[in-house]
Amino acid sequence: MKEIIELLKENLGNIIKDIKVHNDKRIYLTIEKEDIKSCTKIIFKDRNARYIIASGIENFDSFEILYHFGFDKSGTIVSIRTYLDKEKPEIESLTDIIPGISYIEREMWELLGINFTGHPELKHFLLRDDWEKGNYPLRKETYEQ
Amino acid sequence: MRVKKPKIRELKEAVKGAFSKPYTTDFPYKSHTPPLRYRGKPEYNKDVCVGCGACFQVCPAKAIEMVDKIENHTATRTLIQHPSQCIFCGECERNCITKEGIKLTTKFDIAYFNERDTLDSIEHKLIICQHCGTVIGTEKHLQWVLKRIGNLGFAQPVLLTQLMEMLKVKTDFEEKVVTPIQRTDMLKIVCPKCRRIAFISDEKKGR
Amino acid sequence: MNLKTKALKKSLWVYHMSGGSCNNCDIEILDCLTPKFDIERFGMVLVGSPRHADVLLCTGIVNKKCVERVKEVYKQTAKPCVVVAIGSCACSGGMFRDGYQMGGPLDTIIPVDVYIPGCPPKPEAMIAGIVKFLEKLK
Amino acid sequence: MNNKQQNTKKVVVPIGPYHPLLEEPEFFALYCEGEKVVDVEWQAGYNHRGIEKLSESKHWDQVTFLVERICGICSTSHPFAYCNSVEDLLGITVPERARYIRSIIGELERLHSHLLWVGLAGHFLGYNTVFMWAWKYREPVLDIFEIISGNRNHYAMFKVGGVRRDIENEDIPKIRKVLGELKGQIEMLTGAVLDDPVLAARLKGVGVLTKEHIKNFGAVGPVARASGVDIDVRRDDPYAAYPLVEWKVITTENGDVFDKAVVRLLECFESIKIISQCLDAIEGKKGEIQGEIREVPPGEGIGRHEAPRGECFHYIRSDGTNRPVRHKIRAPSYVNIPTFKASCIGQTIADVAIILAGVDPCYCCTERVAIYDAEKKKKLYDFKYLVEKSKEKTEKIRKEI
Amino acid sequence: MKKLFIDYDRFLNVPDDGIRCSYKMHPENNGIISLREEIAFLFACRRCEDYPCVNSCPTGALKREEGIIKRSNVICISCKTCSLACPFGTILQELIPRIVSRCDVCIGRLKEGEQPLCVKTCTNGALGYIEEEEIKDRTDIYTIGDHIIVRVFNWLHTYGIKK
Amino acid sequence: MNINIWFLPIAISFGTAFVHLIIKKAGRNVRKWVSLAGALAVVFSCLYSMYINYNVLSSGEILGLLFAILISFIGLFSISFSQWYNPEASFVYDGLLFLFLGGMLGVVLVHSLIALYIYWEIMTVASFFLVLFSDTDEARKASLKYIIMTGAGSIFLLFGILGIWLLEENILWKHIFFFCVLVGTGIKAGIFPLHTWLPDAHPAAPTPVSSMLSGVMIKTGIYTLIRFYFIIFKPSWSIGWETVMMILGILTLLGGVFLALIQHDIKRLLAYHSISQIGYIFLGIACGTTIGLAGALYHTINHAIFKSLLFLGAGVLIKATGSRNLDDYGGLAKKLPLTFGVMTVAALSISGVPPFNGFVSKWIIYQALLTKNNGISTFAFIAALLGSVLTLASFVKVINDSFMGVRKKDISAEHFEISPFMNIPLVLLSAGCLLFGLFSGFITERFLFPSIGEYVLLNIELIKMASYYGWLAISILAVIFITGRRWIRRARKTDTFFGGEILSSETTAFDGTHFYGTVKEITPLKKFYTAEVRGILDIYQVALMSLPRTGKFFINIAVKAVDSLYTRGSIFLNSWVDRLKLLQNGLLAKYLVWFFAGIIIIMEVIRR
Amino acid sequence: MSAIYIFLSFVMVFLSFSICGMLAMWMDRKVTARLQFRVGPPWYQNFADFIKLTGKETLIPEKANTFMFIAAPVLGLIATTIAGTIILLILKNQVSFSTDAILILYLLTIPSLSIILGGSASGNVLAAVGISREMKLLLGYELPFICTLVISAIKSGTTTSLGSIIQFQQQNGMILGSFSGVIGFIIGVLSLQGKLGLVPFDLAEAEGELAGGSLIEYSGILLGLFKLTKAILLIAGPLLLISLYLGGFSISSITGVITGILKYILILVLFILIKNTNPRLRIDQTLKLFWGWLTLLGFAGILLAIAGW
Ligand code: SF4
Ligand code: SF4
Ligand code: SF4
Ligand code: SF4
Ligand code: SF4
Ligand code: SF4
Ligand code: SF4
Ligand code: SF4
Repeated sequence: MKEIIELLKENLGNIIKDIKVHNDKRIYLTIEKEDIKSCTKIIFKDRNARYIIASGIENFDSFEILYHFGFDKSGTIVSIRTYLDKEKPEIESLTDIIPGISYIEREMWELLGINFTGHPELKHFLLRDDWEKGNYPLRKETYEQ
Repeated sequence: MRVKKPKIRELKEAVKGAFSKPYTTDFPYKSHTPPLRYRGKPEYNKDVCVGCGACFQVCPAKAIEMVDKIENHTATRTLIQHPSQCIFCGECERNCITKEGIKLTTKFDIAYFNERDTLDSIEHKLIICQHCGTVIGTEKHLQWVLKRIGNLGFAQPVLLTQLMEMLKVKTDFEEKVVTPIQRTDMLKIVCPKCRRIAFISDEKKGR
Repeated sequence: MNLKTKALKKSLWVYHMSGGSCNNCDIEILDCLTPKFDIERFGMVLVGSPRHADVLLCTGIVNKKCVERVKEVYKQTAKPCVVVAIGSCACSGGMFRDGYQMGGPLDTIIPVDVYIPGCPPKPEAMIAGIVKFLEKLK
Repeated sequence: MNNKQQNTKKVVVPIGPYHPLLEEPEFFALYCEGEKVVDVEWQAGYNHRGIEKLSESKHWDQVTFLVERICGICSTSHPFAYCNSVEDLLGITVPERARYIRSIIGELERLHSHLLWVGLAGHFLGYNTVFMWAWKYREPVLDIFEIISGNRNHYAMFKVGGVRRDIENEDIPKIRKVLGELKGQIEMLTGAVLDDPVLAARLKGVGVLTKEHIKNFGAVGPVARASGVDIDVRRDDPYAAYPLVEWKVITTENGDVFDKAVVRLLECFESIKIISQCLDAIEGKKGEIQGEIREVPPGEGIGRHEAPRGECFHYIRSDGTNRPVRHKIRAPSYVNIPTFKASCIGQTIADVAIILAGVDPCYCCTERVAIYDAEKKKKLYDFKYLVEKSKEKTEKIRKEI
Repeated sequence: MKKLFIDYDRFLNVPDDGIRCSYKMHPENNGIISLREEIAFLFACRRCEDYPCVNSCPTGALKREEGIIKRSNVICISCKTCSLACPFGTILQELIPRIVSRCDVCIGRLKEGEQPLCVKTCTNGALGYIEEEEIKDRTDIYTIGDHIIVRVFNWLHTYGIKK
Repeated sequence: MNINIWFLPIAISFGTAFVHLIIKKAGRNVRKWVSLAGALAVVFSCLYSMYINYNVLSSGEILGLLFAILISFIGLFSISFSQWYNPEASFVYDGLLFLFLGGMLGVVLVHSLIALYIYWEIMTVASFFLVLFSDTDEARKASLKYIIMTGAGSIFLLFGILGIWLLEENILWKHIFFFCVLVGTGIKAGIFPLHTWLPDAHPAAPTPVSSMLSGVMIKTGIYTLIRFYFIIFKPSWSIGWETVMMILGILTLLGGVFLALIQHDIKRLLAYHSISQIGYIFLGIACGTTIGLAGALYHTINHAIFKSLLFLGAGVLIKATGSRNLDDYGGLAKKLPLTFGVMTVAALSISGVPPFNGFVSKWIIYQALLTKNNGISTFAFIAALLGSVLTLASFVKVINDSFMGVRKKDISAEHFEISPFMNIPLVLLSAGCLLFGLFSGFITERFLFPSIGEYVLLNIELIKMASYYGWLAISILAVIFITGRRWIRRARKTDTFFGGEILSSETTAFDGTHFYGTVKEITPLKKFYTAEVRGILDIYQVALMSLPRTGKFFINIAVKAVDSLYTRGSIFLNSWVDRLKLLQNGLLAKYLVWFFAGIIIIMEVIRR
Repeated sequence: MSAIYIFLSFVMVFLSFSICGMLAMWMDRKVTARLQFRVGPPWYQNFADFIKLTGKETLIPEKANTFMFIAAPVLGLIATTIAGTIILLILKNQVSFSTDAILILYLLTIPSLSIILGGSASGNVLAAVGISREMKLLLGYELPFICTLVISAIKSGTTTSLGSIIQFQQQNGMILGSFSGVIGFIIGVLSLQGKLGLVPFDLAEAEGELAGGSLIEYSGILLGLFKLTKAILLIAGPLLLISLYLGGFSISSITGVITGILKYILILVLFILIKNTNPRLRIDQTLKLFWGWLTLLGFAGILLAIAGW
């Protein structure tokens, strides 16, 4: 646990904006969205963390994506948090680093309206193909005036 | 573990199968009793349920419908359990304030052709606010509360009237509360909101 | 009751389709085939194509993506066929009634003959439901 | 030479949405050349019920039922992971008896789920005898569930902070008896599967997943363990009673369907071991089974559980009310199914069936997110409306046909 | 700094679902309900010696902490028993829902000069979004935290009992 | 016997060819009727000579006449068909057709071997130009291959004929001559290692021509072989050859059908089937018994019927869709019901499904093989049965691909079955398929036995019984259909079931490419197929490859030759009169030199 | 043998074989069920199925070729019945023609062919996969089946007349009694298993993969006809095998009938056992099995037979 924090600091020291240690096994990092690619490369490729999932959340003033990675030796989960613009949610796709992330990115695309640049096939996955554009089910309601 | 005995085990088991009694139940021919704790169709217990509506609130599937009907002076609350929507989770039973008001029976054979055949409903008399006409609670619920908190409840005039009702004491609370509500009206059958208004009415005036 | 109806009652071929269920109803349907319940006793078998089916067992809430498909399958089933809604999901939507993906409980999409609520209905309940229906058929 | 210029047109062989292979509706378009599969497209969403979204409108307590209904096969793993996640948020531990009971339920479920898998795999292979036998052996486990929880499948045992129902002491001997019988039967089944040359011919070397695949797709559970990736949440991130009992993680090296079967079968023995130890621990004792939780403060929590199919992952965020703000559910199948693509290509249609089965996919939990109708704040369907609408529709359709 | 002003007693006449809320993290959220609940327990409650409410509650969701009643929103099943038991009409039925809402006082979400949605939709002036000075001269004014001002007929205050 | 009548068919053919030459300026409409009249006349003359001479003919002559009738009928049908198929063809084409016809008739009708050889060459040259006719790259290559291979065959044949002329008692020479004859006729007939011109030439030729090539021309090889084997070299001395021929037959049969299984080009596929059916005939002959001969003859007739039917049917498909590739077809049954019907009949016949004709003849061959009863014939029997199943498999693919399933593009209405020129041959041929199966007893007794010259020990009763069952089946089918028509109309139409998913039909057309994918993957077959792809099985290619130097030299010459041949060839085709130019150089010249040299040698020999 | 006589026997065979076949199918289902600890269907199950199917609506897919779609099952039924008739007539009169076994062989491929044509006509891709498998399967089992036939033929003195084969066996004992006989019998059982589409070789209708495979589009009476064909085939196939290897089925005496039924049941039980202890094979494995091992075995059998073993 200590080692993992050390390791993260060592490898990602300059990238990490914020580190929150929830408890022994849960670590939340915050990074800028531009760094996501280099960060995952280090964590996933070099440090051999297991990709678990990504989860997107809509906040009031931003979108937030959490990329969860597991270090299975110690049972630690490192969640990398990035914030995206509310107006134009966009982030680089990680499909070329983690092939398995493709589906969740598609899902976030259709359910949350986050655009993943560089994703090979952003098309409907869970919803019907004729799903109405701009209706993103997982977004919280927009303001009613 | 890896002993090579291809097919022999299977054949043995097959032969065993062929010459033993079938494992199949006799179900439709003989009736089947599910275990005691089987979570079957929920049913109201007419004697115990007090109509508080907690089951309606906790039901994750919203399978219980609560309808309050107010028709001049007689108000009833109907709780309808829809087996067609029920997920048989048992939450209603677990959370029932009387513990016994609704019970998951062991009835499993609830197939129906028309939903109306299976609905289980219970009716309660409602006490409504004499002032504003909103629902206060069911008669039985009030009595239940009273029983539960004993004399603590005497501070609550609505409970008190219930007690009188139970004791068959004739009361003249029937008269309609006049508007604007006054402090004296708090002793009538009024809803918490009206009671609050009654309480603060003259105190505010006093300012 | 003529011979053909009698035969129909003795030989119901089941096609099972799921319109967005939690799987459990489906598993319980399969369970009906297995030694404990063995609906083959009554001549019921699970078939792979709705063309062969006499009974459509439908589970799940029938979500929006499935609506068309369910209709399609119903049209492709050889009549007379019995549609059975298995599980609370199919009967009314159950827990997921308020979800947006809800395409409507089964009976708003195709005519349903028997409803077997339960989450999941135990195999006995399914058998009992079908027996009930057969009795009605008389 | 005409053979050379043979055009490489592909044909789409649809598997699904309604297909006997799939319990749930799901659509796989197999792009084939002859019987050989050259590409697979997975189209999901037939099972999508919007649970993640629905969960935002349900009480912490009700969410257990909702997530339970993500899936019926391992209906306890989602509540398990969910409860773990809320407890992680709260930073509490549950009473000891509850921990044991949780483990017992989890492992019993693993037993029935693995047996179910063995049966289904047999079914897909056309080996109906195995199907019937495995499901027959599974039946007592369900009966046990029915006795202790009141339902064969959706047990409703879990609760944030503990368990809802106790395992009565008088039921424990029954469980032990079933376990004893099961052990012999699974031994038979294991032997039968391992020794059968025909099965070996069908399964060995089919649908091989390398460690690289596993890593790339993040596959978990028996799928990963069959490829020699040694992960198991129960050991790596101990929870419930798992750190308190003796057991071991099964791994094999080849990553083909045969190995997946072996892993699952051997895991059954471990499960039996765990259950017996847990039963020893609670037998004859009394104890709290629920902790009291009065408030869920704002924060976030992650819960994991090693479901029969692999790691089940729940992420919840609370804002201090009594329902989650965000509930992300990552079911094992979500990461396991994509491996199917890697392992299917180049195989024949006949093998696709068993490869799919090897992953043991369940789509229901892969597709849980949902939508809440923003316009109508009231219930979408009230009861009368329902009845009327259905009648109307039915008439219309009857006329149509 | 503008604060949210709540005239608690005026609410007694406000129709139930008249007010909307812009806290959209949950569907059907109406933050004002939770504020009202809090205010009710803080100011409207008479702190009965032997609290009929707590005693009547069948689940133990109500608890008295430092004299103030607190309802656990996880445990409460919204059975309304406490509401019936309270002699003073403190616990209104709509204030003890099963699913609670949340108000963040719209912090950080308002544009310049904008009022929270609840204020905008409240028709009879029970709510306001105002500078503290504006209501200095009115009676029964209390502040909760940094962002909320309440006007409520406070029994405790009237009778000289400090919180 | 009336010699005039005897040669009447040949004369008429050549005459018609000449007439075409004369009326070359006349419109196609005129030439159409001339062609038809000519072809009809040929048919009638053949029938007539059969009719009036039936009682006086020797068995060998009946055999020849039988072939002649066959040739004339197929010729008539093909010519009629080609009026629809090649409406714009020039007079050259028509003329060549008749020349070809005449050549073939000559081969089977003449008595003298020398004359046979001459007609043989006429036939070869005429067919060469017909293959070349469409003048595409493919056609050029195929025709070159064809002419080189058959040219070589001719030389062998000539050598054989000469040898017979010199007929010595020396056994060794006899064997050598027989070998030559075998090679010579084998190339024509398409015996296994020598078959390779066939799958190239058939697709390249215009469809009616392929129908004639495959339906009858390769039968002239069979005819010649029969003549040599049964009449000139008696089977009794040729014990060794029996085994060789048996093995060749097995190879031809299985090789052909296995290669056919994976073809996508419909004509190529049919060509390979011709090879495999020739294998059956060869097996029959190889038995050396009369039963075998009867089977072989019967199968020859049947093969002519169904194979030309198949080619003509394929012609309809090609014309309608503009493609020879099976994958481009699909769902044509709705548009071309007649073609669908006749092709199905033909497919069932060729696969030997009772009660169609293919079954009976194959059955006789099986009997022959079984009665032969030595080791190799047992295996030949197995191979033959297997071949029959494989044929079925292959044709299931054809039927499935072309007629079932869905059509991607629509075909224009002019290709529908409206032309009687095309419909009547198809219908008559398919009727032939059925009748030759149902009246097999009659046919064997009245035609085959006389042509063999003795009553064969064959269980005619059984054949009759089989055809009785055929009648039974057909009548039951008919009854069911007549009674069930109303009921069928009542049946509800629905969409296809794809597990409930709505899919476009294009993506789900499971056609030929996919059908036998697995077969290709099986290890020994895989080798076989890769070998075939690499051309190892093609002796033409092997010859080109295995003699590097000569090969190079050969190729050099070939390239030059091809060049000049193409230019010349097309010029030749365009101007019949200018044909003398061709003799200036080029391969054809060489070929003609061989040809004439051969004749001169023969003349010399005759004079001696 | 007059035409009327043949026709009458045709009808009789149709009735009796289909009834017996359905009973055999019931037995198959029942025994299977018992092996799996189940109760299994009642004896009238298959009749009920068939009657029900006649009462059901028949659907014809729009894309299908109607003629072929309807003709195929009829064709298969007629061919199988004819095969049955021939076998029965031979068994009855003990007279037959040379090579009638080949005729039967050919007729017995027609049911498969009819499935193939029907599946092909239905225009469904799953059916197409199914029929391509069925076709390959046909290719596969035909070769060893021919070997079976040849072995028996050689053993009984090179005759492919069933009658003489039976007569030979009556005089010299069952062919099964020799080495090559055993080989031939085993191959025969396996190939018949394939012909009947029973489990290790049921890939054409593979429920699990192809949703009913080649029959996916069939419904109502047409499906019933296919079932009927299967039922008749379930009698005719084993009868052929009995005639070839087990000394025939004498229907003239009671003991003959009883031993015949016992022989039949022996074969049926073999079928059921094989069916229930094996998973379905892949198509290439099937082909390898049939064209590889079984054919080699068959050839070995033939050589043994030629050598007189
Ligand atoms: S008493 Fe129980 S059953 Fe009755 S309404 Fe209340 S909670 Fe429901
Ligand atoms: S059992 Fe569950 S779903 Fe059913 S009524 Fe009770 S609480 Fe609702
Ligand atoms: S209102 Fe007055 S009289 Fe009544 S309880 Fe309060 S203090 Fe006493
Ligand atoms: S009714 Fe229950 S068990 Fe059935 S599908 Fe719905 S949630 Fe699952
Ligand atoms: S992994 Fe499968 S079985 Fe487990 S919860 Fe998910 S869908 Fe159900
Ligand atoms: S009963 Fe009412 S006034 Fe008394 S403590 Fe409880 S909430 Fe306050
Ligand atoms: S509503 Fe809640 S707080 Fe009030 S009595 Fe009921 S459970 Fe207790
Ligand atoms: S202040 Fe904002 S969050 Fe609070 S109730 Fe009003 S609108 Fe909702």
